[in-house]
Amino acid sequence: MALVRIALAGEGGQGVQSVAEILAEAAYNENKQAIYIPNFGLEQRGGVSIAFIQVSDNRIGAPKFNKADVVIAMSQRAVGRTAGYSDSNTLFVYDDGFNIDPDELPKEAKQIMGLPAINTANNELHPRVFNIIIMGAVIGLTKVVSFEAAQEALENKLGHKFEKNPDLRELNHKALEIGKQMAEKALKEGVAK
Amino acid sequence: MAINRALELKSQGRQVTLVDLDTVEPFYTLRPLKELLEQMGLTVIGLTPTNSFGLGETGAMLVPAARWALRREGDIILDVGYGVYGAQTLNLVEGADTSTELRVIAVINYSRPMTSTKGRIIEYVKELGRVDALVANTHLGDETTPEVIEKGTQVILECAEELGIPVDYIAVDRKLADKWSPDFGVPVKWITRYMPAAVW
Amino acid sequence: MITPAVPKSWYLPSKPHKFCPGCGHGIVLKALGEVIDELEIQDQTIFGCDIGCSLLSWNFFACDSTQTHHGRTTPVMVGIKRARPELISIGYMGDGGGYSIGSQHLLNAAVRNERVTLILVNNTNYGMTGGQMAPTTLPGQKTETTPYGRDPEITGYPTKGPEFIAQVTPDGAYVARATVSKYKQLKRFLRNALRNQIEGNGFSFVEVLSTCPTNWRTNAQQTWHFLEDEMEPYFPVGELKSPFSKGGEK
Amino acid sequence: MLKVVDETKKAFLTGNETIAWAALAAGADIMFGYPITPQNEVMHYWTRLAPKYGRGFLQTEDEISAGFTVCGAVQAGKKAFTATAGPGNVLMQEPFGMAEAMRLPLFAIIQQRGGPSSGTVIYSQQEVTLTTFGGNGEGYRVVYSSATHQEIYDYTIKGFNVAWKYRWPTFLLGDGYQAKMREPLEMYNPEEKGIELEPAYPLLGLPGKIGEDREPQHLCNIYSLEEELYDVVMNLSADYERVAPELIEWQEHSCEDADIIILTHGVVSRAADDAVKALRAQGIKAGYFRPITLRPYPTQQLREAIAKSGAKKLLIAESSYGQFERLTKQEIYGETIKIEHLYMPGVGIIDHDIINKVKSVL
Repeated sequence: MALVRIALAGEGGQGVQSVAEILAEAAYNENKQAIYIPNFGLEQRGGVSIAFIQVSDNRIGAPKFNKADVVIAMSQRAVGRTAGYSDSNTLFVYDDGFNIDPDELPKEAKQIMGLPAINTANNELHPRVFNIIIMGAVIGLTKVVSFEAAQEALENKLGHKFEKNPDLRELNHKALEIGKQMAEKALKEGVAK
Repeated sequence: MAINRALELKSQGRQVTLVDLDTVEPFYTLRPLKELLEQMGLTVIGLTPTNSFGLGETGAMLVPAARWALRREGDIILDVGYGVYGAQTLNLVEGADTSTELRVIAVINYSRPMTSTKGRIIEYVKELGRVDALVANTHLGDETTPEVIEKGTQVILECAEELGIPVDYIAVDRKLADKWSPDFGVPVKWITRYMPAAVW
Repeated sequence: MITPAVPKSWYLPSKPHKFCPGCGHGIVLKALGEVIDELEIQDQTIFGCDIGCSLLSWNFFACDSTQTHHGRTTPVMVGIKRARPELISIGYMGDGGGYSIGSQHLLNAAVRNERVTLILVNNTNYGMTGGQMAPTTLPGQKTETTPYGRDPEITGYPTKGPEFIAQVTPDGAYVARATVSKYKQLKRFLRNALRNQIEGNGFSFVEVLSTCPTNWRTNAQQTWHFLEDEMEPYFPVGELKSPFSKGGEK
Repeated sequence: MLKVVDETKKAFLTGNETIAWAALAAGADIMFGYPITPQNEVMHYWTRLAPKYGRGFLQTEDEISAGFTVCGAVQAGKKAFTATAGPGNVLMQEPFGMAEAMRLPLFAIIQQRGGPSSGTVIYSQQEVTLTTFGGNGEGYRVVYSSATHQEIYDYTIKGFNVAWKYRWPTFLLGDGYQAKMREPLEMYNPEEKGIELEPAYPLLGLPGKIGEDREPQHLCNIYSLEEELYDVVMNLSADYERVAPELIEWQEHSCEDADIIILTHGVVSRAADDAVKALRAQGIKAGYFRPITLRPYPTQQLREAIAKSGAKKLLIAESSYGQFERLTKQEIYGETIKIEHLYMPGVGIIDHDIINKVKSVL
């Protein structure tokens, strides 16, 4: 597998860093090389939190990158803040519920896609699993880790909560699945904006 | 100044003891000169650099013998350094307050900013406490000229008159002896400057 | 038992010591030496000294010792004690090192109830550097940096160390102020301060009012007058906090 | 003693967590620390792990105290260490100086953050001058600049050993990226790799009865005479220079026929390594040289790399404004190779930055 660079961004409290950590751990568990580095750069001012993940079969160089293969903006503010990480090879993802000024979207992208993640979380699942839908979407878009590895990493991270409330496990697995399908569908439809 | 006076007395065949009472962070100090002066026949009470270990800041140190210096035979010269207490430093020497032979002399250099006007000299001498006489020692190191000395000495003489104490003598660098014969109505002593070698 | 004139714990090659005539350090160190002998702790005592006149004590004792930096004796002695609790860790410092440049260390070691014994000699000035104002300089007192006398409006009032340390330490700490003019009491306080460490009760601190005729420019009579009539009324002598009762029992 | 690592195994950790584990494996007895980003998690993990292995910790009132408590603890014969960054590193120069003067085997981790002043809490390589030559001394220190988590683990273990074997204050110079990022590494017990841990021994509080079995130890770091200090410093210098060849470490490849040698240290070396490979693929003869020890510096090795390659240019890339270049220039004084630089103070450097710079200067 060639190097995949993912930038995840959102508001503090949205679980951006947790999702990144689980993804990186899942990749590591599949014997891939993985680096995850939390917020660096100016972005951390003003509350937008960014996680930078790199996954590869080979040794990974610099921990920082300027352009990502996948950018996911989990909040309205994060769209503008992360547009600069997009170039002609980038899948740029945001929630279609955001009210976006077209100027804020990246100038260059392979594909810009709006996913109904917030709406799905709120109406079909639970607002709390929005970030897990996003995690599923990342897997659907990049295949950096297998679905099973993601489930396992989720179990490692949240297992103690699942023990107390088994419904929660089901909810999270469902969110992961929905996110993955949502992304695969968007990729297939190729809705370029 | 103290060294010159001590050596002068020594050359007259007298027994002389020089006491280092310079206690405020001595930059110019007798310490490096102690051994040299002892070779020249003086008795020196004070530290040498080698036996003053632990002087983190190389500062205030008094050897016990200094306290009893006035009980010694012969001529005793106490070299008192600068400090806010002025002549009160003599409290450290037993018998200084009762001795009838002790003479407290303030050495004044008109070229130093602290004593560069008549007003400043008078204030300075008053702050020192007990002072029995002045010595005029106006100089600018190697750049001293007769004009510098004449101007300074004139002012110091006026101060002495106002303070009601004598000027014991005028101290002038020996280097000027062959080209100048001053006349101030006060004795002139030709001195050798030792302090350039006394940098700690 | 007849107390020998020279404590066994003294390091004889370093004698006679180099303190100025009339200096109180010699009295404090003699008392400390006698206490170290009495408690039989010479072999496990580590003596650390600050920079300043207290540094002249660096090889005073036939105990292991270390020199430190200006104000940094407290953390070094804390490090030693934390690493080897079986050792007896004694820090020796002046009023400048303890109350000024090292005050954050002193305060926090006290708050943490570190099991060290700190002895701070208060002679109201920075002696080694030539008699500048110290945190303990009395109002009106002349020093090289307060040539017109210390003005509390400008420089604040003298630090009362044991009083503030007594406030911040928990039970188990030992806090006292002694004076070189009361030798028996001084020894008793030092003994208590070391006993407290040996028993592991807590932080031990003794400030000792001391004399500095060289920088005070005082003769013998004036020296004792300043200590007893100026300093002692301002800095009350006594035990401020003690796990031991008057009789010395816990 | 409990084995720190049950068996040699891969792990996926942050750099700060790696340090805590490595310090345990290295036999560290006690840590003294004061919070400052980005090293905090070293303390967080150490405080969680230490009690399980009978090790100690004290959070001090400031970095000055953290440094001096380490000095005291190593004098008492325990493997003690600390970790800091930025303004904390500035404060620790005072105890680091004491360790240089008294030959105390102090070990410290520096996770560089941006400067001057409080700067950023993120990343930088601006503590090179401070860590190599800070303090009022001559820089008698061993400084390892790590690039990967594996190196963080390896050189933390090695750092304690070098400190106790040679008795120079020893540093692991990392940075905010290395501190915070997660990356796989292999954790091991040093013994299983044939690494023997240097024993700690006391300088104070020695066994035996004073006056009968031994003389008292009076440790000294202040002198009355210029000549005494002169002797001390000349002896320190001679000792340092004598062991330097044993301590120097570096990495180098593709220099034999290089037209341009790219010189980096620490995490920037990762980008340099990628850049050299990419440039070579494009037919540009680039070479890679990286000092692992910034003190002592691999001077001879760099001079030889320059000589054998016949390279016309040396590109120095650093996340600071010339600190690494100054250090290098003083070491290779007299070389005529043209020196180019890429200064990105407080900012990460990626392979593209270096590739673009190389193309612009060739």
